[in-house]
Amino acid sequence: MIRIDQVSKSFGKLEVLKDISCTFEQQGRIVAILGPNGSGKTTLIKSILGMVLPDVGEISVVGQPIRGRWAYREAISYLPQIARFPDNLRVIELLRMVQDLRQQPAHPEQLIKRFGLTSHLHKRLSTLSGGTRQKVNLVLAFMYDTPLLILDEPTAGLDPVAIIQLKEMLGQAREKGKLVLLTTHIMPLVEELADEVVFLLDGRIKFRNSIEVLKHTFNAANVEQAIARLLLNSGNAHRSLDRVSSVVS
Amino acid sequence: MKKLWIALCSLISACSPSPKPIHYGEAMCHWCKMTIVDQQHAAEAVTRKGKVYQFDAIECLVQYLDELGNDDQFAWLLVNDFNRPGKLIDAQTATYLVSAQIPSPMGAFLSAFATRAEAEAMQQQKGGQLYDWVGARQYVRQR
Amino acid sequence: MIKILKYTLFDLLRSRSLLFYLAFYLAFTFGLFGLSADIQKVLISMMNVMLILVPLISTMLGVMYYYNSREFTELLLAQPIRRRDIFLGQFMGLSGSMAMALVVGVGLPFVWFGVGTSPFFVQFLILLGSGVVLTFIFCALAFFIALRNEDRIRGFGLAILVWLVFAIVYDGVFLLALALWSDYPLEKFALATSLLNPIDLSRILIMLQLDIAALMGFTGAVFKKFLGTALGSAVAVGVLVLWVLGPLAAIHAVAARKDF
Amino acid sequence: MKYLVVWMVWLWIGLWPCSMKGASWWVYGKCEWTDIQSAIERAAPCDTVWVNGGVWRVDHPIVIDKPLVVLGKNRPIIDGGGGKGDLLLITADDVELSGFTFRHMGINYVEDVAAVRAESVRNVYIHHNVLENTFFAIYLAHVRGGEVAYNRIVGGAVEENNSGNAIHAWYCSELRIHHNEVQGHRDGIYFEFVDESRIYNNHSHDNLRYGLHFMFSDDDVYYQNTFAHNGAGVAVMFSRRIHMWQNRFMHNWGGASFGLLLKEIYDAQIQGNTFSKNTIGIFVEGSNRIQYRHNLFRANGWAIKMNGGCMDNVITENEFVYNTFDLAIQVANESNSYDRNYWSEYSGYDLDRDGVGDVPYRPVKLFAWVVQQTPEAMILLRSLFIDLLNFSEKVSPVLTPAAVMDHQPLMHPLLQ
Repeated sequence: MIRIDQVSKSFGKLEVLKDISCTFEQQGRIVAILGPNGSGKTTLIKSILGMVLPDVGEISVVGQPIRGRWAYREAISYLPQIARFPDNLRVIELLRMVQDLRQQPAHPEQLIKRFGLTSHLHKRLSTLSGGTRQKVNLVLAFMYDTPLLILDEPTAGLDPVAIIQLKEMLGQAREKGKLVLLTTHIMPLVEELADEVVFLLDGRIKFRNSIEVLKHTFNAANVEQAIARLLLNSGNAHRSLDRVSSVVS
Repeated sequence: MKKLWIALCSLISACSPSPKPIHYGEAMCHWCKMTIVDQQHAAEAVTRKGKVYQFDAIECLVQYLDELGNDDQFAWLLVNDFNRPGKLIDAQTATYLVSAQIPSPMGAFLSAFATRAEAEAMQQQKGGQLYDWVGARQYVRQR
Repeated sequence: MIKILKYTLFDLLRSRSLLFYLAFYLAFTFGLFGLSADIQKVLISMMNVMLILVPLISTMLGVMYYYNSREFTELLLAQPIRRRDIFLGQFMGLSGSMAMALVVGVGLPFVWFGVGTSPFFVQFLILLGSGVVLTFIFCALAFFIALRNEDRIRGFGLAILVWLVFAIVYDGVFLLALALWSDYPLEKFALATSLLNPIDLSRILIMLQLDIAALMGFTGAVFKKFLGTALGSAVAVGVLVLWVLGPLAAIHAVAARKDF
Repeated sequence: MKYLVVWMVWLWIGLWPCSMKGASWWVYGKCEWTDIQSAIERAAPCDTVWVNGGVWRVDHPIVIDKPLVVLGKNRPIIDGGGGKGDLLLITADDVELSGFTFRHMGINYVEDVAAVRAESVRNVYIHHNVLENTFFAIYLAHVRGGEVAYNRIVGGAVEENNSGNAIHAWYCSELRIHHNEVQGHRDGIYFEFVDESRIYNNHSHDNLRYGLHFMFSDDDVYYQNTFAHNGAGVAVMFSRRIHMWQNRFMHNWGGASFGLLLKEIYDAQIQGNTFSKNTIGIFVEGSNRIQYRHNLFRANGWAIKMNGGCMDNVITENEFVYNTFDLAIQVANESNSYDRNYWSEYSGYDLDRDGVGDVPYRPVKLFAWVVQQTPEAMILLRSLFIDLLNFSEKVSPVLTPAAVMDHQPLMHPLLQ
């Protein structure tokens, strides 16, 4: 479904992605992309979306190289990290607008109800709180039935109830056979939901495998601990991890 | 498109000095500031750098040249041919007639002719004195 | 593109800054008419104001709009829409709404005071037309600057600089050049130089339509003669169009290669 | 033409030398005297010749060679038929010519042909005629004493650049030119070597070059004339002691236009005139000892533009209102005085309330100065850069001539 082939990207002198190769197949999986700040998570996601253009390498989505194309994004729903919308639009107008732009069947009604947004529909976006705005953001991302779902920090600013709802929605997505890529800092969420972890460090994939293998490899009780150890060992663990990830992919 | 290109090029490129037509009734004499209307007595000087000065009378051109005292800076010195209103001819090769019967705009009674024969013909008709360019300038100076 | 344009317009037409922009023109133009009923005088005053304000506000609002809608633009970029369409749409939406504010803000008072039946109708149209074109040109420049500069402070700085260059510095250098080369015939140089600056070109296009053109003497006559020909007016319009298309092409090129 | 011409006796009473007594002669068609010339020949000096109506084609000029009163009744028309000669020639003293229409002359590039020419005579009186499409209309050469009044002179050659002057006077003196309407000629009224003459109440408009033009003429007065829409209003050149009072110079608007051109003139008085909407109100070059007083300069491009060589001029108690430039000067340190004028752009204050501003006014804008040096810079008119330039110069003058200053600018308009 997504094929990343020897992709490198630098911003000025800063190398953000260093020769990354990996593939993600669609099989009802939730893949957590983890890594410390500045490790290249968001850049990787944006590269898949075509927002960042790799210096080297190629990315294919649904079997087609994406460079210079845009129509493939019909297969992707995206939740950006920071949600800011035109200040003068109302919620309902924003929803209609995105639908109008995408021209794909959308089902926002249930999501609106689920997040309790009904009463906010006619408010201007600039007047909404950060949490509510994130809910609107979630509606925009989940209202399409696309095979691929990319979420950048979906829990930011959400209240616990909304987080539970998000988890439900992610579970449903997996059941429907979608591929979900998400980044997050909340490890329990990863532990609870993710089938697989991709760990990025300094622009390279340091680790990629299932949660179980992750915990087992680092002899950890939970993901948080495993990641912490992964980070601590990253210096001398390079080789083995590379091997591991290459074996897995 | 090609025309447009040529026009733009000619706009931007520095021009080699060339005479410019006098817009009678609009242009102002560089010397006496009068509007140039007389198509038989107007004159023009073009500097080597391409700057054009126009005069309503030959005597104005002469006075201007005398004040500058440096003819070398001019690529063209031109005067109207009395017999062909509106036509400019080389001032240095023209023949000049000073005749009380032919007033010129600034009162010098000075007219220019393309050929000596034409000037003589007019002299027969109107009387007066013939000069070449140097003589005509001398005449204006002493007036 | 049309849809992006539509929504950008939809958003901007309700924005406070644009409403303020509109209100300013309305108030100012009505105010001028309050001071003088002479349409030509008001036209000249409006010309002065517009040639300064339109480029300034257009670059400022253009840069501001781009930076403010940065995140939303990212959301759009993740949608199945052509990149070019997003930026073109936003540009058209912004410059379109600003142009509308200008046309309504300046046009309404003029129409109210009877420009339609006055002998200055053509001049009025040229004034509005060049205002609109300047809006487009400087919005495009602003978008280009903002696209090239992630840093807002730098972006704003450059935008002001660009405005300064076109509105003031250019004329200063121009004047200096005229003074330095006063031994040479300068009409064509002057003509070419002022054709190249859209603000100067607009000013001259309007001035030539007004009585005041007579003050411009021989050089003015050269302009009038040139711009009076089909070729001349084609060149003038062509230059203005190029001033819109050039930055647009640059926007397109930058946007195609840019990372978000 | 079947016009019956009526005989009648006419007694002329007045100061005219011929008016004591004289027979009257009639000219009519298809009878003994079918042309005006033979009637003139038959008439004795001091007779009156009446011409009643009709269109009189003229191939050779009618010559009036004795003191006569030649009067047109029912507006007879003297038609030149596009020919290249004069229509009527006055070669005798004490001739009065009135009531005719002269029309249709061709252009002559070699000779200054005229509809009515008076040469080397005294006391010619030409009045109440209409002259249409003539080359020169009325041409006076070596005329001493004479009056040209109430004529209507309309040149048709507005597009043509080769056209004569409407009223042309050369080596004349003691003329009175008044109440004429002249238009469509090269110059409306032209004076060359004409002294001690008066020009008043004329309306000179839409002429190609000047409404009124003095060359080498001294001690003349012109007043209460209106000069509008001419190529330029009035040119006074190489003349002395010309007085210009209460004339109106309007709408002389164009690339090389001005209301009044002064070139090499001395000791003139310019008083109570109105200069309105001229590209340049007064253009002065090489003129000394001129008094400008009580003139109104309104909405001109330049109110006064002075080139070099202007000394000892006094500009006082004038009103400068809404001019793009009040004053432009080429040479700064000439001894001219600009005190006690009203300037609409003056923004000073008057603390002691004596009607005179406490801060001097500098009438020369920096841009005016720049344009004087580099005329091409004019296309920067009304650009922001220029506004800033002017403003900064106003705040702290560096380049504009310090000597050019109104030390006592008036706070209130004087004249309106």
